[in-house]
Amino acid sequence: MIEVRWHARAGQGAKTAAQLLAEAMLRAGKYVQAFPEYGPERRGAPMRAYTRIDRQPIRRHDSVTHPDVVVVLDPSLVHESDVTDGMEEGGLVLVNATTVPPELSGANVRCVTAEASVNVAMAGAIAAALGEPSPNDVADAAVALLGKKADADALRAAAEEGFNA
Amino acid sequence: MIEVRWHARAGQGAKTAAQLLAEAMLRAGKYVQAFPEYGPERRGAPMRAYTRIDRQPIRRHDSVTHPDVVVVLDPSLVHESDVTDGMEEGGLVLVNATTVPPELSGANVRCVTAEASVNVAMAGAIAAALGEPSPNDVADAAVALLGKKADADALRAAAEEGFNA
Amino acid sequence: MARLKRLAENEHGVAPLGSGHSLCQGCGIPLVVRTVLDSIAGPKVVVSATGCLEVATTRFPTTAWNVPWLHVAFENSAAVVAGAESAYRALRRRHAVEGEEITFVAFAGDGGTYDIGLQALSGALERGHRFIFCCYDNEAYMNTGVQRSGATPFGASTTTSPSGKVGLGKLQERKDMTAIAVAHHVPYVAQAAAAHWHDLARKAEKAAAAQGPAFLNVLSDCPVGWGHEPREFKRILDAAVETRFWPLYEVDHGEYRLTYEPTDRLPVERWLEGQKRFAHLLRPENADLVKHIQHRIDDDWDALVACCA
Amino acid sequence: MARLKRLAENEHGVAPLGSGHSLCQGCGIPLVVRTVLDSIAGPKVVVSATGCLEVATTRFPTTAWNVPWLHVAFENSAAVVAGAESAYRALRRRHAVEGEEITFVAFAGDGGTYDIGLQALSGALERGHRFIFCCYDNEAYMNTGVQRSGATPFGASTTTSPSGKVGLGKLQERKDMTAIAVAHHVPYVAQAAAAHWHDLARKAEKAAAAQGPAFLNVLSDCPVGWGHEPREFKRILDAAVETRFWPLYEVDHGEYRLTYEPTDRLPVERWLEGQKRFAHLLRPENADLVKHIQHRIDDDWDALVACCA
Amino acid sequence: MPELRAWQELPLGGVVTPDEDERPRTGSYRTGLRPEVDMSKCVNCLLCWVYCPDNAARQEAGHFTHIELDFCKGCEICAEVCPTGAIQMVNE
Amino acid sequence: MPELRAWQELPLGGVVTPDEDERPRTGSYRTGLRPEVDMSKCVNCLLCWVYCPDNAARQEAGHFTHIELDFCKGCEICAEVCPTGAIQMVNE
Amino acid sequence: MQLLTGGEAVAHAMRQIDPDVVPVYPITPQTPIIQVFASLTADGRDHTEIVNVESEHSAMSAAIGSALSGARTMTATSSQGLALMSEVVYIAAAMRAPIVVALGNRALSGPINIHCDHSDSMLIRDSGAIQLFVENAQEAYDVMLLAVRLAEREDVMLPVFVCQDGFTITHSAEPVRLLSDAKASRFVGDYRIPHSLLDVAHPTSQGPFAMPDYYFELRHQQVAAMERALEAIDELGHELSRLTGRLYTTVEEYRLDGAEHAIVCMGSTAGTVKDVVDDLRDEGERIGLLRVCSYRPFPEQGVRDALAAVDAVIVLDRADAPGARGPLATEVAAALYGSGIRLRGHVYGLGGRELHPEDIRDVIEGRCDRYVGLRSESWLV
Amino acid sequence: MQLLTGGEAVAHAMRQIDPDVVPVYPITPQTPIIQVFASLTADGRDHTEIVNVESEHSAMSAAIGSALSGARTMTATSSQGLALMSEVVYIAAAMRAPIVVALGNRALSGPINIHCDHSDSMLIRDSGAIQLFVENAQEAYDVMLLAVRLAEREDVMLPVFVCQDGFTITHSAEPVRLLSDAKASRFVGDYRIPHSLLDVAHPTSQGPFAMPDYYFELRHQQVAAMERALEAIDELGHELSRLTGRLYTTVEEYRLDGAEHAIVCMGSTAGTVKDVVDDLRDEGERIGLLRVCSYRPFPEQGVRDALAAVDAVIVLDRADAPGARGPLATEVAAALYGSGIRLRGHVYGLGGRELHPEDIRDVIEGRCDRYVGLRSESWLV
Ligand SMILES: Cc1ncc(C[n+]2csc(CCOP(=O)(O)OP(=O)(O)O)c2C)c(N)n1
Ligand SMILES: Cc1ncc(C[n+]2csc(CCOP(=O)(O)OP(=O)(O)O)c2C)c(N)n1
Ligand code: SF4
Ligand code: SF4
Ligand code: SF4
Ligand code: SF4
Ligand code: SF4
Ligand code: SF4
Ligand SMILES: [Mg+2]
Ligand SMILES: [Mg+2]
Repeated sequence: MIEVRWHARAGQGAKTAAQLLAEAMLRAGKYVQAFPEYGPERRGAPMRAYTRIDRQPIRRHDSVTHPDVVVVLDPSLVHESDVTDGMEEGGLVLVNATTVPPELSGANVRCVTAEASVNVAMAGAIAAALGEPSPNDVADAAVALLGKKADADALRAAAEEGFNA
Repeated sequence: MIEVRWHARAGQGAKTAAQLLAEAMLRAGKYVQAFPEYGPERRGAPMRAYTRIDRQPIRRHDSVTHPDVVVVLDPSLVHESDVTDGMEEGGLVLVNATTVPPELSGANVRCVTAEASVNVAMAGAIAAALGEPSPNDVADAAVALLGKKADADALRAAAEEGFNA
Repeated sequence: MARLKRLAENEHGVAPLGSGHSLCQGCGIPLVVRTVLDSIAGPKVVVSATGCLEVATTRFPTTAWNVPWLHVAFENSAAVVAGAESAYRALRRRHAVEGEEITFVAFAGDGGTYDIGLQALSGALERGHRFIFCCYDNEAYMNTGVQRSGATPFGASTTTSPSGKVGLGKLQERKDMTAIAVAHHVPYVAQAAAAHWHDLARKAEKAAAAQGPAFLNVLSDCPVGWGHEPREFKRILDAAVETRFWPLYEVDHGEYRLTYEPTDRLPVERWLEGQKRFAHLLRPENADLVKHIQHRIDDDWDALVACCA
Repeated sequence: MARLKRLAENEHGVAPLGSGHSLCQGCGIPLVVRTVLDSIAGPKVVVSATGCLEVATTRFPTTAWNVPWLHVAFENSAAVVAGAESAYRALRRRHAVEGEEITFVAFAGDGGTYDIGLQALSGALERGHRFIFCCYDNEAYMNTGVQRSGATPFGASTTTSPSGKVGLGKLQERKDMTAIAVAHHVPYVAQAAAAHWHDLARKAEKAAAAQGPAFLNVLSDCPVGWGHEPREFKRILDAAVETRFWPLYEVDHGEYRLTYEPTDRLPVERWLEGQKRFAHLLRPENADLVKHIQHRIDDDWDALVACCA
Repeated sequence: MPELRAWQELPLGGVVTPDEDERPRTGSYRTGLRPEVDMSKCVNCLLCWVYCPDNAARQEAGHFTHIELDFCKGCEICAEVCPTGAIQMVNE
Repeated sequence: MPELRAWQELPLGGVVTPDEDERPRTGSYRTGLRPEVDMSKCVNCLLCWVYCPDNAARQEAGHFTHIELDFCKGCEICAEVCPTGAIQMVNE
Repeated sequence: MQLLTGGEAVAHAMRQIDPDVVPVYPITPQTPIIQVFASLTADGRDHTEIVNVESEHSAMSAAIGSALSGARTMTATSSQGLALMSEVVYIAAAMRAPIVVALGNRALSGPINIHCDHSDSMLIRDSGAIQLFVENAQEAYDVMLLAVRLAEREDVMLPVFVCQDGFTITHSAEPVRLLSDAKASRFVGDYRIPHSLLDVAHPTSQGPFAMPDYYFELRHQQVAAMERALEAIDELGHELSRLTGRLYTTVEEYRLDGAEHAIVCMGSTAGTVKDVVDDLRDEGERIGLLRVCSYRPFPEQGVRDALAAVDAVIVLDRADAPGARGPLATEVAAALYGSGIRLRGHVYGLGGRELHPEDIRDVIEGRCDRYVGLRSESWLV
Repeated sequence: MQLLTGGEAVAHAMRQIDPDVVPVYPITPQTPIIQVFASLTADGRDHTEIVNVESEHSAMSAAIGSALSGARTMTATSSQGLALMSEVVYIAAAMRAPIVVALGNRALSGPINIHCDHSDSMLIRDSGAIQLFVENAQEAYDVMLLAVRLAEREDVMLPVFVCQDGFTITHSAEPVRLLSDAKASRFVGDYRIPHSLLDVAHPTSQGPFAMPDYYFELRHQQVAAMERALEAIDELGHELSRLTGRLYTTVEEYRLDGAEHAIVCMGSTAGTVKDVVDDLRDEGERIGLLRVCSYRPFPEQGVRDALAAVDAVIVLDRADAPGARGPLATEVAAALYGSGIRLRGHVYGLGGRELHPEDIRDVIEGRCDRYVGLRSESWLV
């Protein structure tokens, strides 16, 4: 099972990103689970979301405490909270920035940066980092999930962007 | 234990009469219990009330099913319901009328009549029939219970009336 | 008496609320129920809130009702009727029910309207369900033994606002439920009195014709709670209207109209006298209270007349 | 700015609602809270209904409040404040509490006022407790994600009255809560808007001085639920007032008074535009809906002006 | 007093259907007085019918027929409202 | 993130008392822009103070003092209402 | 001794306690309590602010606002009233508002019925409120005084419901001995709470939002308070008995000495059972009664100890849970789990159905199924 | 398969069922259900009258009026909403209104909290309403369809609550397989009730007043209906499984074959427990899980049979009763009374407190007291 934890600010679309990755993985034939952490906090407040991916059906219903992958959608969060909390050595941390924040350079985790404008791109980026699912699955997932709100080509482009970020 | 069942119409003061008798017996050093039967019925509807009298504290909290004494405040009720229901042979039935209604003449119970204008008098009448409590206790009870609503002398007079009815 | 014949006709041989209920001798409620329901020509479905009308008309396994009747609880009659009306609309749309248009009528006492039932009523008025909500206002919680309600008038003695060594009866003014209903800007709102069946019948007809919620606030006497002989009831309700304590008026799509104009301004004492609940007010030492009540009545009347102008 | 200085003074160095709450960026509610509470010179006790203001200001073990504050549930803030005020009167009578007179203020959203909180409010108004009930009216259930309420205006799209292929947003008119409060004949009722703090402050002062219940209905914007950038909020609330969608007025002991008269009749489009919830109304095919809204506004305005005359 | 039925015999949810025979005979509520009608004086105004709280003053096709004493509670209202004095309260 | 306390250590009924240090530092909600004040332009109208949803625009004795960035969410309202343009939104 | 109904007795207790605020809404069979109390107030016999609210939800809500503002607060209700206020009863307990409630137990709708059973009490059995059942009018009076002390003990601080059977107690006139006003008010003492909302010099925020990080711990305060209440009830019972000569404790053991069979029940039925027990004892049967007086907190250990020596227990539930067993029987089963004692549960008296001594004998002698007094069998055991 | 949250899955079930009337009031975490359903309606995807009432008390009241008028009626709520409507839930059951309710389980105030526990379900456990708990989004969908058939069976005719854990299920996106609209609506069929209020040709009086002479009997109808529901659930579960390939029954036995220890729990926690059971089985432990799916009616016999062979049972309650033991543990104790099986009850997850596999291991290995995950011991066992 791959467990992903998303760090973001309410309003940045971490919930959607977590679902997007799940949707894409589902298309890639995996079993998935995606859920955010809820509170009374409003737009701008720190929040988390989770994605689980596995070869067998996922039955557990607790939050992710030992993530294999951590995605930080807002780099400023690394000052406020230990985003690598509970990670194994060598875990993958994906930061939405151009350079690795100093707070993370120390930690013995694999830290990758990818500047992504939108959550779709971020999902693409992590798919790229994980080696699956395919750009196409991510794009299809994006259209399926957000097709109502945004134009399809734009979404596909964003997914692309993520892979090349 | 003496168990009394009162038959009357809502509004005729059977509840008060039952309490009055209890109050008087309490003054005569007895343990007592008095309670009416409640329903959605309104003024004029048939209703029942009960009085229990004993030498020891009364603990049971069910209605009276085998009365030693039955008091019928409204003679018309004998047409509608079997007022002697559950009575032992020779039980005492006190009817607020001048003559014993035909329905009762057959029944093998002791049937006494006493025409009483008000419930106070009726309590007096039954006290007279039972041989206790004293006219004074009944009068005092009436004043204690109804003193707020009616004039004391009138009440004492009514109690008297009952004894002599 | 043409209208009475029409009411009789609308019964098609069966009284909506028949005999055999256990309401008190001389209770004012059945007159309200008959006048309102008999003013409606077509089929009707009735919802009742808990209260005297409900507990005394359907003691299982018997019923005094001859029209479809539903009771769920005390505070929710407007929500229940809204549910039934919504079901009717949905089923009609699917042609699952056919036939003559059904009129939905909810009856509740003042407690089930002014107080604990107000919220459900307000919501149903806002949503615009098509139904008539008829409050039989006997100015207290009668079913439970005459406790004060929002509709109990200033000074009235009830078991929870008793007059006593220091108590002077209810110390607050009565809630102006008719005005509150008017503030909901529904198609039709009217204030009426039980003894004035002719006026009430006209209003019920209009209410039934309204394309949306209609509210009827009907003063209905309670010999037991008000403390008078049943036969007195007409005199007393007339006094309520003639003293202007209870003006008869309607607000039809926002238009105010007095439906009856008392000829001469009778003093409020005519209304207070002969009712035990007001007896203490008529004692000399409470003259100022009566004055206060009279002032309030005069001011309200003038305000109402202004709206009608 | 003399009044602003006074407001600042009344804080005695501590804001009643301080920093550190989690209300959204640019939320309109704190402005209402500050203006109302800072208009009261003496000590105050605050009750809140469940809603954005409540969930976002006191996450255990922290609080953003610097004045005594109590929350019990969603629908009962008026009952809770009535209980506190009754306790205060009882304890004063026994000299168990002394000192400067406390002012009791309840804050609730439109849901906690127009809908689920209406009954408790109506009861408290009828009983005549001395308190201020302030509704911050953002025209929907925002805390739970923008569902329609009785205060949601006709045509507004919410998550439970969504615009869609066939949906046109809310199909009912908004409940006229201010009129409903007026119908309770309480000493003071006023309608105000958050951005018009000067007007609101005056009204809050009057409310605090009233010898009985006072009701303030304050239009308070919600950038998230209305769909606009926070910085737009002044323009939008101004439009609400200038288009006469939301007249600023008061009813002081029954006397109506417009507290602000818009200079020129701006068309309602000025109010609708720039808010996502109304976007569908501005599509050409819905022009008649906008016309309907304009008519309704004009009629209501004329009726209000008539009352003020 | 009809036989009390067992739970299996009761209608679903306690639904009741109107039944003339089952109606409690509330005429027994009367406390001394009952109305008596002099039909010769009756002008068919139906006032007694509309005012009667107990649906005891009956009409058929718009014509007053009689007073159903089984249900009349003796409130005196009909006698009060009858314009011609056709209804008088008499001792039972 | 302060240490989470055990149930025995909590106040009766969960009563909370205001505590400046415990207030969540909601300034982190800002998403790119923050207000900057040119005090020389400030005329002490207090408009920013009264309008600020987060009590971040502070005053003392009726005089505007500063903006508390620890709590400013960057909503731009103060900049919008400042009559003299003393407040400008700048990139973080 | 005076002849008083349970309702009147409670009203007199309230007059002696003289609460600051009583927000209340009428409902049968609680009405006599508030009417008698109101008439005493109208005659200037106490200083209470009676708040005639517009619903029970508001009655309990106003009571919370009042109690947390430092005023001694009481209310009374029944059945639908309790159901309507149930949401806020939980909150009163969580906010530790020491409100005393006189409850006239009445069956819950539907169908609507005004008579006694315990379904209303059962509805709030998880609320965190204390529930003390009484057997008669005298005990209703005594326990009202005890309840005030219990609710306000700073190691308890919970709402306390004094539960008396509707009509059977509220409307039955029985001989009652009242304490002198002076003694009664000395016993209850003054009202004190740690943080009054009205303390403007020390502002507090009451009723905050709790996330998963704190909810469990905040709720658990009530669990601990309930544990302490268990001892507190017996302590206060003994203290009060020194004034009244009558003892109220979490459980009452009646003739359990050497008993093989025991009946377990609550409320006024216990009185009828006592008569039956006496008769059977006279007939040589070794039977006794365990009356559960404190239903919340449930005296698990007390029940276990009292019944340790019996072979078989019969629990009489005056409430039902369609699709499950009677609540009291279920809890007694949990308490006696693993004891080896035989256990039988019966449901009786719903909606005011009478329970006569003969019926109790039938139950004991195994002549009826799970539902006592039901017309025709339920086929359930 | 689609990626759907439990809330979305239920909304799709409602679209397929296409009820006539849905009176509803918003509350977290139920909101996604009604919002998604509303948006489908706004797009003209169904014919339902959505009635946006002003409170939950009115939601259930309107639902009763609607259901008894012959319209298929559904609603949805959570926590405080259920508490506020509790009074009328009892009445809906007594009036035999077959209303289906989607419940997003959430902790009851106070303190106020939006996350999951089962205290709201427990509040109505005596109401006469059926309560079916689900484990995940897929089952939430399946059981909604089953619930409609169950509620409307003329030998049942009771409200049915489909209980899904707030957030953990309502807001978690999981792969869900939906039936085709045609199959789904064929399965649920048409709505029929014996006496429609709107049948003006055959007028009925519904909701009469019942005195002690009939209340007990009228209430007992529900007890009998609950008994029948127990079989009906399994029947319908099998019928539905023929369409879905997934089986829902009153209890689910997971690896109880040859088990010495068994865990008993409800809802989404069962999934986490299954993972732990598998791990422990791999480690050689003989442990299994019994999931109580139908909480009302409570499958007493099913529980007894399923656990007959184990030595020890651990019950996990996601609700608490201050002053008593967890409701589920108490009922399991009553079910297993006299069986000789060792029994332990634990309370966990109140107000959304997490329960991780490690915690479950701690419980099994006896490393925690009655309250799992509580910060610092409660000293209660
Ligand atoms: C929630 C709830 N609270 C209280 C009651 C008790 N109750 C039943 S009827 C009634 C009074 C009804 O008064 P009103 O609505 O004026 O009708 P009336 O009795 O005057 O006919 C009360 C208090 C109840 N049934 N339900
Ligand atoms: C009895 C009950 N029903 C529903 C809810 C859920 N709820 C909490 S706040 C809220 C909406 C509040 O809306 P409003 O009063 O307008 O305040 P706002 O959120 O807009 O600030 C709702 C529906 C609740 N807490 N209690
Ligand atoms: S109490 Fe009054 S309202 Fe109720 S039935 Fe009797 S007369 Fe009618
Ligand atoms: S949702 Fe709206 S009202 Fe609520 S906090 Fe955010 S901006 Fe304010
Ligand atoms: S006396 Fe009363 S009840 Fe009898 S017929 Fe006349 S009006 Fe009807
Ligand atoms: S009121 Fe008199 S005249 Fe009129 S119908 Fe009746 S009996 Fe005849
Ligand atoms: S708004 Fe501008 S001018 Fe006014 S106080 Fe603030 S900074 Fe100074
Ligand atoms: S940007 Fe907003 S939050 Fe920050 S100081 Fe200005 S008004 Fe306050
Ligand atoms: Mg009334
Ligand atoms: Mg709002």
